[in-house]
Amino acid sequence: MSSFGIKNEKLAGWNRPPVFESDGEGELLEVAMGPHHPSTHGVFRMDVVLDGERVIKLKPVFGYLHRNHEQLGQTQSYLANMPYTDRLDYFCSLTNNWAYALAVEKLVGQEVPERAEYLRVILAELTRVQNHASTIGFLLQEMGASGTPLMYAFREREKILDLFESLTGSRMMCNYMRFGGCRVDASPAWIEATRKVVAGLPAFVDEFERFLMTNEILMARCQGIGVLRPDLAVNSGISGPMLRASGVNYDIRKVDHYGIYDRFKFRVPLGDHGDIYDRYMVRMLEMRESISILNQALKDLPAGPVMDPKAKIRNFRPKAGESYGRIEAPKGELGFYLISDGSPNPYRYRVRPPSFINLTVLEDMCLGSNVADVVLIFGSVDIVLGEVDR
Amino acid sequence: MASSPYFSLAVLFVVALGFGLAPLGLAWLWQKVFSPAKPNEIKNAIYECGLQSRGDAWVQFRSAYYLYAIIFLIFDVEAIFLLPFAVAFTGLGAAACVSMLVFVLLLIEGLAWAWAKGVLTWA
Amino acid sequence: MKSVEEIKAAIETAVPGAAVTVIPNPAPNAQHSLLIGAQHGVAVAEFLRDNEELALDYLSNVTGVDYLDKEIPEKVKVTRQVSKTVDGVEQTVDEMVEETRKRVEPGYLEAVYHLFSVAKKHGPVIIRMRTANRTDQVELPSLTPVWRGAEFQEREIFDLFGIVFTGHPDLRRILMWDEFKDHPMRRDYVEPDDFEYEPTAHDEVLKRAQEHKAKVAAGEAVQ
Amino acid sequence: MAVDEKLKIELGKQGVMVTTIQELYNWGRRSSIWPMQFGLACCAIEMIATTMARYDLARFGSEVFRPSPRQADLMIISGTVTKKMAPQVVRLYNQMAEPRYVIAMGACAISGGPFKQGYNVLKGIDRYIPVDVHIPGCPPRPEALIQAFMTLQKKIDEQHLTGEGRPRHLDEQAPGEFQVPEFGEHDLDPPSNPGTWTVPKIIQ
Repeated sequence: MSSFGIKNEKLAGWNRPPVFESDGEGELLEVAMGPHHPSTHGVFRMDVVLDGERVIKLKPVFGYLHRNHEQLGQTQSYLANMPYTDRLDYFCSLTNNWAYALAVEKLVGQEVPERAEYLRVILAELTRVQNHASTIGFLLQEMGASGTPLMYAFREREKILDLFESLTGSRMMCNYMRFGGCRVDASPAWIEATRKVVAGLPAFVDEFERFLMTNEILMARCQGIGVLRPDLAVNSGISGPMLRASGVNYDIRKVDHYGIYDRFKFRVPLGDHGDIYDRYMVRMLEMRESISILNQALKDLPAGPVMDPKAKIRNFRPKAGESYGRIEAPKGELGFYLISDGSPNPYRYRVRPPSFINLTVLEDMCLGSNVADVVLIFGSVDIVLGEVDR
Repeated sequence: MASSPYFSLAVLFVVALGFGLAPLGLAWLWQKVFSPAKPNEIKNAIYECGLQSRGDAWVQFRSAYYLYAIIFLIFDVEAIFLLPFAVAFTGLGAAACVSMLVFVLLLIEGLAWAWAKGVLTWA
Repeated sequence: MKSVEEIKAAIETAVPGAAVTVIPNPAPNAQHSLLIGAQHGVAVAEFLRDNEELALDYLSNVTGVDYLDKEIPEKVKVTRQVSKTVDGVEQTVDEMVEETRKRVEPGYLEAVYHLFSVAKKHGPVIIRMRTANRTDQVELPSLTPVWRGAEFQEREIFDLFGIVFTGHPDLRRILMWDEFKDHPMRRDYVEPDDFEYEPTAHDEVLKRAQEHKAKVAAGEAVQ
Repeated sequence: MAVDEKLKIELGKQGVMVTTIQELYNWGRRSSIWPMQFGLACCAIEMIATTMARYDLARFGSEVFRPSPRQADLMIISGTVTKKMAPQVVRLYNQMAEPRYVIAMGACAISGGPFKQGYNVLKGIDRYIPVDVHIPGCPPRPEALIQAFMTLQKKIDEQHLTGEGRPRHLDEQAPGEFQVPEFGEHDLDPPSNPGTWTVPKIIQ
């Protein structure tokens, strides 16, 4: 069952990759960087055709972690799906919750109290910091710095996970947001602990940057490799740090004006080459922006209810209709498309996975580069298999 | 016999060898006596990321890799000979120097040819 | 951003003969959608992408939806020979009788596209395309040549729902293994029978567990 | 012929170490179990967090995560085993060197977990390969994974070299090969390995 059979060779125009012609000197080696591979962030498979070290053709194969998230979503009630959204992108469970809650709130026109909006922004930005730190840690791990940068990143991540655990009860699977607010209020002690952690984050980002930014191995291995043109990125539906690294100014927090992001002053970092080094830098700068948002949000966090009293929890039956809600998740545009027919279960429950769609251009970036660079390019795309295969 | 100057060296050598081989021998004996060998077809199959491996790995590589190996020879072998040459340089006579230089320059000439041919600039 | 009706008018002027109808969305977020006829799908898509006013160059989401066949009871006036004794004489006379007849409305598979504009930064324009029915005519034009973002998502819809996208450069199964038969996300997909233990089983899971127990008792299934 | 404890302690006081080959053999094997780098889903992130500085799996001699099955002694199945991934998991288990152990980490690996009703999810990996330690949780905390390591070490400690309590790799009759399932039309071809999986009896 060779998976290279492209039946329809008539590829459409410029937006399909030119198949890289090898100069026919040596034989091609067909190998699978398969489901069990140290560099594939889980069970992702790339069928690679190599001419010596150079990649001639690369076909991603999905489905090894297809856990039927959407089918299960359609057999359960709206509220029962909330803990399942934690397991979509298992690095950022709170942004998944927020995206799902936003979609359902759009479906029924539900209001969210002030304090809940602030808590959502604080938790989402904390999630973004720990996700970007882990991504850079894994990227360096694949570059050969085995363990050390990852240790620094996970040290910060543990502090943030402690905050999540003390607030929501679980480190990774928070299941914290409800339609119309949040499940439990944040105690003053928790706010104080958050301030202390956020106060320590700039020192961590400085330390991380001092080690990595001018490291010549990193610059040699990352600059100019895996370049993604902005027009191809937009046409392929790429979103998140990968899109902004190619120079396209598109951040859903600024475009959709969802939540209360308009009240905070933050900039959107853009890259101009679209290579791995730009993606790394965009993530670093986004961490700094998140820290500034956190400081602003923690400064004027209002008192008040965390859950809209009129919100219906028991026997939640939205009227017929559909809604598409999306947010700027750390990996890109995470959207939920719900079609309801008045029953307690959604008729159609669809997740718009940023990691899955960002892999559309993996072959374009990897053609012609060495195998070792394929590992890096794949790491810089930053995918999580729970979201890719759903 | 015990008085020859190298005897202690021989004893040390034997002890070192024994120290290395004894555990291996014990492990081999242990494996023979206690744990039965259970080879089977799946266990001996080629490991390719959990899949059944397709195709063959004995492909004919590009010629650039063979040149790459030969040039490595220049740097590697020459470096080994340069070391003692540099150390003993002062005590050597003219003839020894000339013969050593012949060896070194011959290899440098090989490197110059490869450089001129552009083999070093990777595709 | 233009309203759905304006976009509909713009499409009809730009692509003559394109069947465009507005599907209202009763939910308060008012994300109405446009149902596009399958023949002119690619032409409409290219218009939406290249038009300066709309500039919908970013395809965010492609979703497959499965609508089952629906039986619609209908009151039908039927003339029927009814034997009736008219003033003592036995004769058959046709008479208007009202009866409800089940009219089966064919279900369809639907592909929903959410389009955004990165250039103009404006919100979702939703277009939908429907297949004729769920069994044999399941072709839809693929929009991958217009937006490459649709490539994997259309392959996923082909894999899980069975819509065949014509013009897709690489239409293969993406999530299930290649030897898998039929399409698991369809409403009428029945999973293979398997040992089922659910401590607090309810509705379908309970039904499936009891069926399995009956099968084991009847000796068909081995577990 | 167990060594009687009192004599052992007395000799220990005099600085004389007394042990049996079995204790030495088990101590050697349990103190450096090298797990295979085999992350499937969310539990893999908790496994990585366990190896990081805070929870530090290195205290149990297991911080070396070997990517290839040839050099690994332990396979931690951390995450949901889907039906598309099951043949690869069983083939990897077969390709591991013989004294090999399996930790089924998380509810998904034990019984399919929250995704049990999915059409592509295997209801527990013990249908195809023998599992030594089960860790409940979704995902189990890093401490639970460390407790699983201690359980596994205790289990290795109690193994005898000959006779009844022998581990699988010292026992001729114990099967060395576990059948790799094929891809069927809707399900894997043998839905479960007859040798290793029996229907659990539910005691009401």
